[in-house]
Amino acid sequence: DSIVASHYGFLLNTAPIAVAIERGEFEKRGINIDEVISSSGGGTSMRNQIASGAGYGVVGTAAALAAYAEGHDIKIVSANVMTLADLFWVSMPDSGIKSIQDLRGKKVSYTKPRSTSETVLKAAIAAAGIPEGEIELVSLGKIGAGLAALERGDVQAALILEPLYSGRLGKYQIAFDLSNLPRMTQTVGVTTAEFAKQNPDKLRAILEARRAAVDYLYEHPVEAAKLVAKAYGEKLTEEVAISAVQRMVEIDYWGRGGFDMAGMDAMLESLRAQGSWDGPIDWNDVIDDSFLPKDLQAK
Amino acid sequence: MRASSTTIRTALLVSAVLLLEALCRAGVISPLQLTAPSKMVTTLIGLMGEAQFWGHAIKTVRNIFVAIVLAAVLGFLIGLLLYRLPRLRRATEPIIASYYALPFFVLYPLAIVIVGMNDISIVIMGFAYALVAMITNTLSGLDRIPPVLSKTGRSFRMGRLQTAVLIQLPAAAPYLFTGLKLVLGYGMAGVIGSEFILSTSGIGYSIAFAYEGFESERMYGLLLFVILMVTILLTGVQIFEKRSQFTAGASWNVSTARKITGDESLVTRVGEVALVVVCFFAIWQGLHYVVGSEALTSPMETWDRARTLFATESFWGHVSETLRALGIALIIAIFGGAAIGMFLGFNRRAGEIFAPMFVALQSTPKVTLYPVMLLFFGLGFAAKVAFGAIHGIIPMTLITYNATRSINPTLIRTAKGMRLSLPQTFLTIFVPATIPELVTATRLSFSITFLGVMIGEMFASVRGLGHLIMGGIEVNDVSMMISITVLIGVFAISINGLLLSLDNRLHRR
Amino acid sequence: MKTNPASMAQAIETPVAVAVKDVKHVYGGVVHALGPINLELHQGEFFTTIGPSGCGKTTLMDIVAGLTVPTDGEVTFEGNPVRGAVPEGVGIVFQDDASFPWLTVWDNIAFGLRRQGVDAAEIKRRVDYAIDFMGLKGFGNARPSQLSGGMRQRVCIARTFVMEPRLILLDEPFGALDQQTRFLMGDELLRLWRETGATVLLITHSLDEAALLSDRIGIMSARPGNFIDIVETNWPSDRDSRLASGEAFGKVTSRLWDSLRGESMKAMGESGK
Amino acid sequence: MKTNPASMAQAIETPVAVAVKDVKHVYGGVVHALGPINLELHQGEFFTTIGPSGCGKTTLMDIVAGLTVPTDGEVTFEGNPVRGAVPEGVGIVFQDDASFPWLTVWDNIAFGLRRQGVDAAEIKRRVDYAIDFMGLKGFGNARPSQLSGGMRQRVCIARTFVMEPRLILLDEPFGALDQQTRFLMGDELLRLWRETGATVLLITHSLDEAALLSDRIGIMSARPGNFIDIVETNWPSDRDSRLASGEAFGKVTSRLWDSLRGESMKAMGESGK
Ligand SMILES: Nc1ncnc2c1ncn2[C@@H]1O[C@H](COP(=O)(O)OP(=O)(O)OP(=O)(O)O)[C@@H](O)[C@H]1O
Ligand SMILES: Nc1ncnc2c1ncn2[C@@H]1O[C@H](COP(=O)(O)OP(=O)(O)OP(=O)(O)O)[C@@H](O)[C@H]1O
Ligand SMILES: [Mg+2]
Ligand SMILES: [Mg+2]
Repeated sequence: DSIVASHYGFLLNTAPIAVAIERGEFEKRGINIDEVISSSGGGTSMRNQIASGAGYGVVGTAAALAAYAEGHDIKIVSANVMTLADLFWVSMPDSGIKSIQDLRGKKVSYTKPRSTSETVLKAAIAAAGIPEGEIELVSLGKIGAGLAALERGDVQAALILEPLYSGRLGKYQIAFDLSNLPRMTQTVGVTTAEFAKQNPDKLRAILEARRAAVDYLYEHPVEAAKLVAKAYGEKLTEEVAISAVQRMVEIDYWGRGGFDMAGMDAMLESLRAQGSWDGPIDWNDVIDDSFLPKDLQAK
Repeated sequence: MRASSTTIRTALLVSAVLLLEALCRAGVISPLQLTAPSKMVTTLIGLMGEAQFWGHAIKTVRNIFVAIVLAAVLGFLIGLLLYRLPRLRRATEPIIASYYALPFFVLYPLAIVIVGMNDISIVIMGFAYALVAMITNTLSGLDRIPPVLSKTGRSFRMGRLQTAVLIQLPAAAPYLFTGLKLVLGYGMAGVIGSEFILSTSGIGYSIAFAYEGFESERMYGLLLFVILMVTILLTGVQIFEKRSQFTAGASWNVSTARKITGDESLVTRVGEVALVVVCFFAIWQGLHYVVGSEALTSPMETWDRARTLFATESFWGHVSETLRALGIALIIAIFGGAAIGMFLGFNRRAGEIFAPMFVALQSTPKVTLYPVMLLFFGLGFAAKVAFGAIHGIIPMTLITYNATRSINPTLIRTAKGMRLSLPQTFLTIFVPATIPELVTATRLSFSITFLGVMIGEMFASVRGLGHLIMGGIEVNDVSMMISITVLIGVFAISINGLLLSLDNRLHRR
Repeated sequence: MKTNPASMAQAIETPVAVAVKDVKHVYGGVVHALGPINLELHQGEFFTTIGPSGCGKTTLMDIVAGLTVPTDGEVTFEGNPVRGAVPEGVGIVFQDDASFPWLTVWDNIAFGLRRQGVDAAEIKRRVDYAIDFMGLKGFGNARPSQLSGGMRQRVCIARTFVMEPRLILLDEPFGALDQQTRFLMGDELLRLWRETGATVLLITHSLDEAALLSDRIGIMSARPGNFIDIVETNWPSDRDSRLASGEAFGKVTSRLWDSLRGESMKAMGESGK
Repeated sequence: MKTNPASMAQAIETPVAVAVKDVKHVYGGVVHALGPINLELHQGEFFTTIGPSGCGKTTLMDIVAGLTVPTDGEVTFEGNPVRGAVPEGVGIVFQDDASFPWLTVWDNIAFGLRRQGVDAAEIKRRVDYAIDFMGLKGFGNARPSQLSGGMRQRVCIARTFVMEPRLILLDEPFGALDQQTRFLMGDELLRLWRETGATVLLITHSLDEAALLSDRIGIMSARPGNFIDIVETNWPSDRDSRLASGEAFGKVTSRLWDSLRGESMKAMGESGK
């Protein structure tokens, strides 16, 4: 079987998958994961899941909703990251920019129009009471391009996330984070309706395994970080992994799978504000929490 | 009377489109994957009503235009310079030859830092992609100018500049036009591809956006727009070419000997290569000082990263995955291309009908094929092999086709005179006679196939070097991106160097 | 060594090798290139065709060889009709360099024999002899690119002669050579012809060459080609290029020149209009 | 029309146009291609060089033209040294097709005049005249690819002659043509030469052509080239190809042939070893 996991091997949103594999959680439950299909996130991950026929995929909430809207027969079966606390903007250490208010009249980068980064950046600015237009928003495509522009002085704050930040400790200072926003469900787990029908037990086992891995991450962050570094191999050093995982544990980054409907609504709301979604939604048709461990299902 | 090849070609294309339409309408192909052609047209018409669309389109067209004009002009001038300085040319030849194997998308952050965050960086990507096609074609054009024309220029007491403008330029024109067509294809691929992967505006971005946002109809409408744009631009160049009448005279059809610079001693050759290597590192270090580590890590930093990277076992897993995909794609591209090319060359009629299609494919930005590839090959290994093979098979086919067509007809008559059977003629005449060109084709096809595999891996893959680079771009692990790029570069240049020396040896005989 | 018919009188007594009957050729339904033409070549005869450029000489040769099927008329070789395939026993040397650049001189010469399945010892014997005979000794392992144009043409001639053809067709075989070398090559050709006793049909542009080598010379008109004159030389069969200093030679060339001058004028005038 | 010196005696009285003094050329420090050689061409003289392939004829011509700087020795044209640049007043026709495929016949012929800044009316007059004279009427708007090899060569000759050069260098100008057409082109060349009174240095492989056209014929040895014989013809200046039927012509060719035979044998033997 295979699993689609956006940014697997690069970012920490799919760290539970790595821990689960390393600790044999899948095998324990009779599932043989021979491939974790990573990708650059967004709609690509969702597309990849549909194209590969993988049973379970970890993708951005917005992408899952877009695929659903287009008519693809998918179900959201778990909530994976329910906080925005891993996203923050940094400035150069000597710039004196330490809050969102310091950015009035300055330039801030985000990745792509209609991406999560744009959505939340706008929401954060609005929540800080800064009128639209006072901060110039620049879309630079990739996080790396934003950081490069920051160093060059073309923007005064740029988006960063973990473990990139841990890998660059001391290089930048945090300009602002998103703690003034409500919790939103960033990342969800999806499956195709077909797979859900044919292999409900497998799906249950996968979700259980993931849950066990999340528990382990919270209980033994250092050991778990080492496992993540091992699974990500050449892409993540142990040192950085430990620092990053510890931060993530602090911000209660990984969800165990259960849904936070307020977080889903908040995400949908911001998508509406951005123009990526219109009309109502029938969550019951999109979400199926029946494959989650019993204690995580909605009553 | 038999129908003309153009008629047949058109009929074939039309029926292919109609077949597609029928399959879509009948539901054999799901609308979630491929949109019916008629729907593409209506979507595109709808799109054309949006102001936003034209904002993107104009931006892209302008970027393409600037990129190809710059690439054409500078490519010509650099080609001229290298022609005049044969030692520089020889030292840089392997680099130029393997240029197209390098995934230079990794240099995008570098471009941003150097020129700032604007369209110029996109233009630079298109320019960088197209430039070398112009350089190589300028060189082949200049190489093939009969020396007697330059002598004629001197006999009219013309200066260097006059000779360059009034004789060398028009005499090389047929090749320059070939170069221009390639520049067009590569320039578009570079601009649209960069927009697709990296940018935040333009048609390429719109396609990526629609792709990610699951707006299939919109995406196919935009793809149709790109195809129309390619067709219009290509036709434009072709009309210009016909008008200008810069076509070679009958006397030039005889292929002139390749210009091979004399055999210098091994010491000078090594010296030249060393000089190029030193320059390379000097420029690298210099750029690093200017732009900083987030855009370009220094050679030392990169080396440190490379050492740890190369020490991990899983890294070599990626390497072997890429090599395996490359190997299979190369086998398909080389043998498939050679077989198709020979068949088309052998069968005049089929050649007349299908060869122009390959020429057109050559200049289509293959990124546009990606969604279609996904449809046919799914995700992962098969898709990237297919992507590599599709890139490589086109030049292989075209060069083999031309080589087969230009086999000395006397040799074929000789075969008939010796009462050889068709298979005998094929094995004892056609194959050996085209081998030097087949090696050239293999060399070019190697680079392009490699690039195809890399791009395939960057889009959708689980493993492989392209996948690592893509991840590197995502999290800005510059030192890793650069280490892998350098590794790929060294590999591509070595293979190319080998093929090049084989190529030169075969062409010398 | 066989003696060749030295005069037309003798020639008539020997059997007919090639008969061209009312042959006419029109390319693509438009370009009337040749004929209708009639010609008989006798066994062991050395016949040369001259004529202005584009008059149809190569077309005629291709038809005799079976490489081109004529629009009208018929060709027979040793009594059997020739149509669309080169008959066994016919060897051709083309005007253009037809050596295979990817083979050594030795392999080039052995090429045809190998395709015919001649056994290795016999191939070796014949090829070694041909290399010797054609002055290519020491070049067996060389490739054509290492040879001069004249030597390459000798390779092609050798390649044809080792097959021991009974009819040899040569289309401007010395076109690439300078005139002096042509004369010397002509001597070698005569030597070969005497040794093998083959029938030869030679095409050339050079009046001197035609006059020197042939038993009979057919002069063709401008397109559509047809014989306007056939000149007999009555040379002895053991002739060579020293003939050129003699008086008889001057007479033959004068006659050829007179016959051709008018035709050439016509052809020039046509292309100059 | 100017009368040309018909004999060597006369030639000596006319001034020297080209002087080649102890010229020697070695390519790349290795291939000794030519000389040391000495030669004087008199104004209005028609001088032809023949010699085996590769003997250095083209090298000599390139040196006289100023296209190649000799390793040793000196060349003067009208008393001024020639070094590394083509002097004004020298016109060259190359052996290879040198027509510009991207220009029409008319523009090809006008090319040199335009570079010299001759005024438009004069260009038109001269080019139209040349087109007429060279039998290219009606082809002014054609491109070289639409012409036969012979016509293309006529374009190149016209392009050189419209410049009214005082010294004309021709390297195998008729190499691409058949022998009959060569004779006719030779007649045209003689006509042009008579009209312009230019000095001509012609290179050819054809003994007949050399014998027919020239006041003097220099026969070169095999490489490194040097004159082994210089033959005077004493032809009248209003000669044409009808000369070829005469007896005197035979004598000249015989002498040329004898001189060359030995050299050719040498060259052949060399390449045949
Ligand atoms: N495949 C063809 N299609 C149409 N016309 C042709 C073809 N081949 C030859 N011709 C024409 O037929 C005529 C005779 O051609 P051919 O090659 O037999 O002449 P030739 O006497 O051999 O000339 P040359 O002395 O130049 O070799 C020429 O006018 C030529 O242009
Ligand atoms: N650029 C060069 N480098 C080295 N050798 C050369 C070069 N050009 C000519 N040669 C050699 O110099 C000799 C004389 O050459 P050249 O071209 O002058 O001969 P040619 O008499 O004109 O011959 P042909 O009759 O075949 O035209 C030849 O042996 C040739 O191989
Ligand atoms: Mg012919
Ligand atoms: Mg020469």
